[in-house]
Amino acid sequence: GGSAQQPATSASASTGGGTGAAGGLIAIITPSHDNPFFKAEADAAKAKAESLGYQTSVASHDDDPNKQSELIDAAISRQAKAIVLDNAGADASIGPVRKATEGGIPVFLIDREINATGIAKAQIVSNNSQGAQLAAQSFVEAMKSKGNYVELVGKESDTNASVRSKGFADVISQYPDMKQVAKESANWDQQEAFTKMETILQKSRDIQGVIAGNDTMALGAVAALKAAGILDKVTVVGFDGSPDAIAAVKAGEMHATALQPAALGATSAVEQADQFIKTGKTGKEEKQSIDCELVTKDNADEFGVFARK
Amino acid sequence: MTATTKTPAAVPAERSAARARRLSLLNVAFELRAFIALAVLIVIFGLLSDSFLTVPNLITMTKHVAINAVIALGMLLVILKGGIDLSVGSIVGLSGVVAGELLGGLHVGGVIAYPPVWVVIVLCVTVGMAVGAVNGLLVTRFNVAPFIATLGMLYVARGAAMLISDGATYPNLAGHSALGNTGFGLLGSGRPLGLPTSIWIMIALAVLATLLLAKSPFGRWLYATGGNERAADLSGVPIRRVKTIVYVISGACAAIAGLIIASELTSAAPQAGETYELNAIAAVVIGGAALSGGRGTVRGTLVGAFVIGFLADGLVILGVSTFWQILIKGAVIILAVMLDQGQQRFKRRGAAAAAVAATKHHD
Amino acid sequence: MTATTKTPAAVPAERSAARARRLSLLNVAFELRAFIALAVLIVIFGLLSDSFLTVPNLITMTKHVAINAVIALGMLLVILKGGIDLSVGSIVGLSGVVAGELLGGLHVGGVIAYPPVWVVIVLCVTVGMAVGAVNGLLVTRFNVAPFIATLGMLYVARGAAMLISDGATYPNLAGHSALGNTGFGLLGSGRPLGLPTSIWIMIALAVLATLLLAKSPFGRWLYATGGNERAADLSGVPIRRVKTIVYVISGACAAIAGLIIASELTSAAPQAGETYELNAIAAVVIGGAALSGGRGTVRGTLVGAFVIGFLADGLVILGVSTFWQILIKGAVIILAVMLDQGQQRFKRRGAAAAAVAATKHHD
Amino acid sequence: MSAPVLRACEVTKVYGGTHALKGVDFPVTAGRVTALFGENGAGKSTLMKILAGIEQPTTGHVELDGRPVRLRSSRHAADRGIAIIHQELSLCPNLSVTDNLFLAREVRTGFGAVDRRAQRAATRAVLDRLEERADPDGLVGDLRLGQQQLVEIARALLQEARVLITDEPTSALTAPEVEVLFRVIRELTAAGVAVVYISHHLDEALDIADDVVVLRDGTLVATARAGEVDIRWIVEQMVGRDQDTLFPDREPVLGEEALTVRDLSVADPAVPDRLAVDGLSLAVRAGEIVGVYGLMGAGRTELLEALAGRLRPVSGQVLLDGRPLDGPGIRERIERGVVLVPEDRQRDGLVQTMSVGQNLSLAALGTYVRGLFVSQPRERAAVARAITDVTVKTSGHAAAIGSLSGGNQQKVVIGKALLTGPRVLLLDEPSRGVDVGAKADIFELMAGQARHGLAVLFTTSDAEEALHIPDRLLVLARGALVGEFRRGELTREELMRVSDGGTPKDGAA
Ligand SMILES: Nc1ncnc2c1ncn2[C@@H]1O[C@H](COP(=O)(O)OP(=O)(O)OP(=O)(O)O)[C@@H](O)[C@H]1O
Ligand SMILES: Nc1ncnc2c1ncn2[C@@H]1O[C@H](COP(=O)(O)OP(=O)(O)OP(=O)(O)O)[C@@H](O)[C@H]1O
Ligand SMILES: [Mg+2]
Ligand SMILES: [Mg+2]
Repeated sequence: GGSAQQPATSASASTGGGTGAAGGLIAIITPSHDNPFFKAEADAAKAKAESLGYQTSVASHDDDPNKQSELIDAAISRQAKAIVLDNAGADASIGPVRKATEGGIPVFLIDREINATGIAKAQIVSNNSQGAQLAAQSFVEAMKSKGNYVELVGKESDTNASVRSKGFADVISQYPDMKQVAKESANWDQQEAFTKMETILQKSRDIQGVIAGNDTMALGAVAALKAAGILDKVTVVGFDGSPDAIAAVKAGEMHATALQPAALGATSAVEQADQFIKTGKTGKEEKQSIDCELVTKDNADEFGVFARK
Repeated sequence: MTATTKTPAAVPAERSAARARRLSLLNVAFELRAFIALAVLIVIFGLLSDSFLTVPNLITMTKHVAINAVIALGMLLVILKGGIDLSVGSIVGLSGVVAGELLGGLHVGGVIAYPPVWVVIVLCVTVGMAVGAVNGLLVTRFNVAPFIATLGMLYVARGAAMLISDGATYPNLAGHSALGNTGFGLLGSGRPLGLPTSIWIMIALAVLATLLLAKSPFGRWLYATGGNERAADLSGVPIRRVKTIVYVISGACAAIAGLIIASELTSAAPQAGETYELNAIAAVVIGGAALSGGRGTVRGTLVGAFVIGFLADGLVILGVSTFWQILIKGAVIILAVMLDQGQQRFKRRGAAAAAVAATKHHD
Repeated sequence: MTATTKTPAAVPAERSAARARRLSLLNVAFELRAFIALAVLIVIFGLLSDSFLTVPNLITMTKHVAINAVIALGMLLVILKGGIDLSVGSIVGLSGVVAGELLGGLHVGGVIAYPPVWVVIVLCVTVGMAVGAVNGLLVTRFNVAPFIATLGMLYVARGAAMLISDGATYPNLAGHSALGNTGFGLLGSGRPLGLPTSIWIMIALAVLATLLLAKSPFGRWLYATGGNERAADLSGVPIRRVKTIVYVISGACAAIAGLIIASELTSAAPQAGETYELNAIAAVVIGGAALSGGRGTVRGTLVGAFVIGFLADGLVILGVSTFWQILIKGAVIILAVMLDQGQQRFKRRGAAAAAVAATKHHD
Repeated sequence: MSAPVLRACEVTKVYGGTHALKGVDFPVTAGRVTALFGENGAGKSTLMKILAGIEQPTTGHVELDGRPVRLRSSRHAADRGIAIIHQELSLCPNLSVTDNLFLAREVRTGFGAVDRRAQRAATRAVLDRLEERADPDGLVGDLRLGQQQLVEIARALLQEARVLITDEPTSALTAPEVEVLFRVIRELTAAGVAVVYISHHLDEALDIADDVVVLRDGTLVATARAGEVDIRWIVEQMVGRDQDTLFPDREPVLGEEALTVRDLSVADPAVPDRLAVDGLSLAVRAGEIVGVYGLMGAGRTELLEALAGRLRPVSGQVLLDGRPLDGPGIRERIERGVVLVPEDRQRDGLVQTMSVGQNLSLAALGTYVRGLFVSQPRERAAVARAITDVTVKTSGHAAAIGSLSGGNQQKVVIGKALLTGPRVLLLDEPSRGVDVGAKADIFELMAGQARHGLAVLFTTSDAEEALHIPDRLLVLARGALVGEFRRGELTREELMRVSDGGTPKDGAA
């Protein structure tokens, strides 16, 4: 449990270390770290912030808007210099973000945007729609523009689930021979994706492709297809570019995944926060989208943990 | 043989009086101890973080406690009766969704009607009470075990919330002055006399609950039903009504909590309140209530809610990793209850010791 | 003064005999009814979807049922004793994580040791049993209420899983033939005699549980403890040991379920198994067990697990929306238990009627 | 006599298989005390529960002031001026004395809140009337059994009812407390209240009674004026046959001293700082039947539970065949041959969820194990033997335990104990709630076991039993031994006096 000591050490490092002068607190709030994507995000932001001489507090809201609101309250009452937030819902997060801004604390959103502008100082969002289209495009090509496919959707109450699903549809709908035989939510969960995929396979084994809203679900599907012994006949595409998925791509179990440069977004958010704290402006547009990159067997070696090496 | 005659064990009256005093002292000691547990928590966090003991932070944390406390007060009544209510978390979500739906306007025939905020609030609480009523009905009429009845309703209410909202979050519940349905936000963001509304609501409900339990006949009936249902029944306590009412109240409290959350976020998500039932139960039990019923106080429950809330926020402020937070929470729940058990046993041992002392007198 | 004298009561023997027969008949009827509930489900889905009643699909669904059934078998023992185990879900996650950690190699001093699969399995089950032992200890020694003790361990075990894995998923548990730790995958993907290993495990455990409950002295002790703890105690039943053991077994079953999941996915996630405890409890209760203890069977529990599992998969095959799935699940749980209650009341009424009929004889 | 206030007409009551009442006519007259006699299980409480609206008659009805009424609930009856003191205490231990007294009939202030001051005052008043000094704000759970019973009585008095039903109100009271109660009852009758009085202390009941009614096996067998009858007559009506056939004479063949108890003290589990057993010494020899008599609360249950290893003694020593039996718990003691048939068979004796056979074999299960499993044949054989030995009337080993009558259930509990092959058999109130036939069977069983060399120690609250069954009778009062007699050595009246802590008239033996 290395993460246990990190906060303590970091606090002491930055207060103890003379850099504390520049310091002040940057609160980093993300969804649950049991998803490697958010952990990578948080770690990157934390590292950057401490390298710039800030104290950090890392917390996760587990996609509970109320808990997020509480964490922001905490940051406010601790007079944080800035909040780096991967939010818990495009609508549910508007209130809390406004609260922080009015409390004089600049908020820098990463990964997910909110349905309001002019409140957060920056919304550095990996372009889910673009990434989804990228993934779908390569999915279609791998399937030679025809065949039956299954879509595994993320938690229905999560914006990215619908954005990505729409991105997939935008592309695939252009190919009349691509037939969607099932669309099930697996709540971002691997075991659930596994179970549902198995059940779907019972309806028909005549399936050539599976496209999933994130890599965890894609890997669940892979396991199910492997168990059914038809993995080699099925094209599996995921989203996120998690290390596990990249490994699966290398192993040829998955065809591709759209990598969100989590680290990049997080670090640049911290840089802009630093800018804003020092100069009062970020010098950038509020809405900044970072394009996702497609990871396939050919370029898989070029990628590390949610970032190019 | 010789018929021996011994002095009867001393006259009972004043001895039992003495015991009564000793017990009440112990109870106070225990109440104190729960407070002390909280105090210790506060001191530790206060020392480790300079921002913890600031007035704004204490207010903020209390505001967070309020939500769990409101649910826990309803849960306390159910537990006093010897039941349990697993459906409160789902009711939180459902009530928020209903609020979102209503503030979005009711399609009556062709036109869209925008009910004023107070109507919305009343309706949401009514929905919560309705779910509670179903729980009560299942428990009293169909004698389904409370755990199962409310477990079922946990799914039903959550499913309903999802279906009504189609899984989507209701954005912007601020309302429009044009439609005369503004003001919903005040529930969460209002600060009468400098304290957030939710804290006032918690205080109000706590006072009501105290009056209900300590002063009203219903309170007596509830404790009696939890303490010895048969005796209560024979004495003419309407136990079925008592049981049903506690579930209805619990539902109402959960609905109110749901409204507070929706109002603070000025948006309502159908998945809001997941696993809140566990926090509420934990608060009640840490507060010294017995799941078997008949034992528990409002004061204790509040302390329990504060212990859980301050613990959570404190760990965040200290930047303890989420993973440790989970583990520590579990440990604290167990320890707090073992503390209570310990106190119980201590009571008994004390009495036993007295007995031994008494023996010495005799021979 | 009049001194009338009447004939004493007729010998109750043959009447009670008749009632006994009637009761046993009713019991069979009930068992049948639970099966019928399942049958109804199967028929409905069979009619609505032609792919539902295919052999491969039945096998797949049974495979899905197996995981919940394995956990439910452990839960059954705890519930027979009159307790409850909320920590099983977390144990599922923990056991998977431990497997992942071990298959990844143990850092012993400088070198890394790769324990063979069977060692890994044994160790994981041991971990599950250890958590169960803690539950048992808290319940028997510190008499913490089972609900609270296992609720606490729910958090502690989950936290531990998160800390060990640092929240990350263990990717590829296939192992390397070079390291001699391959074969873990077989647990999930193996198909001895054409049936998935997990189904065989379920069958094996079900047989063991049946023998344990129906044939071994422990089983009788367990039913006695759950039926009337005081009487069991006075009959020399080692109730504390019995109580502790059931939690240990429950922990072991959960750990096995965790291993099956990890093996099927050849990867282990620390958050695996969340809320599985509720499904297990539901299965046991739908199977006709009483949360008050002393009543329940392995057969019933399996039927319960099948009802829940087939319902879930069936709804997926029919393409019913997730939200309806949640709501329907809750409704089914409640209805199934009300059915049971109804049957209980029917029993009582039957007996009463018989007695009244008997009265007619007299005057 | 004047017309009855309250009357049970041709009332029948059936519980499961048991016929508690069979067409009983029972009048209650204003200003008089009607004493209701009957053995355990005769149906007294059931009849009272019906009069108090707690139970509904299976057939027949109740008349109030000559008009038929249907008393839907205890509350409904209370509102019509019928108060009852329950045999088994029905108080909430987690509430104060005051709260218990006013439960469901709270005094309210203008705001509808509970008026504590008024209630406390009223509580003080009624407790004073009963000369009880318990603290009105003390928890009932902390009170001695006797005090709890007084609280129960006080609650009935508070209702100022026209009909007061008292079902064994004195079972846990000391002699002085009983005197106070009687004074209060006389005051009530003088004020025109109709009182029903039930007690197993026959002389005491006859003392307060104006009319006498006797129930046997759910049938009203006799009614009389108190003046016209004596205890002997009442007992004959209750038992329905001559004492001696119920209590066969026997010549014990005494062996070695099997059970020896030295200076044993046990704390009352209900009220830990009271000693239920107080420095008590006794010995039982193989083949001997020793009886322990005492009023309720005398500490008999604690004595036996301590011997059986359920309660830890505060001090003292227990020997089996001269070897110390200290330390080990119930299980070990059963293995060494000491087994208890508990007082409350529903609470401590039977597992209601298991069959007759499973209940019988529970304590001796270990002895039927072959390898890992219980051997069906061996268990079946043992169970079958037990069923015939203790003459359980049942459809078979698979019958539900609830389908048996009280007496047969008790026989099952005894059979369970015997299957462990004990050296010392402890029975706590083996005849309580058991009908006449079964009672005789049980005593015969005890005698038979003694003949086979068992040491038998049993308790009883029934004077006749105490005087006729045991070879040696020990009398307990407040946990201490106050007398020891051989069979036929003393009379009922002496026994009564001794058990109240006094000494027999002729300073017996
Ligand atoms: N709730 C009940 N369920 C089943 N049987 C019952 C119930 N109550 C009483 N009985 C049976 O009815 C018969 C009469 O019981 P009751 O309590 O009226 O006797 P009693 O005269 O009051 O005995 P005691 O002197 O011990 O109080 C007994 O056989 C008893 O076992
Ligand atoms: N195992 C026990 N647990 C709790 N309380 C008990 C237990 N055994 C007896 N008591 C209580 O202890 C007190 C002493 O009564 P006890 O039964 O021991 O006296 P007794 O002489 O056996 O009278 P009786 O047998 O008629 O009740 C009573 O309040 C009784 O209810
Ligand atoms: Mg009675
Ligand atoms: Mg006794």
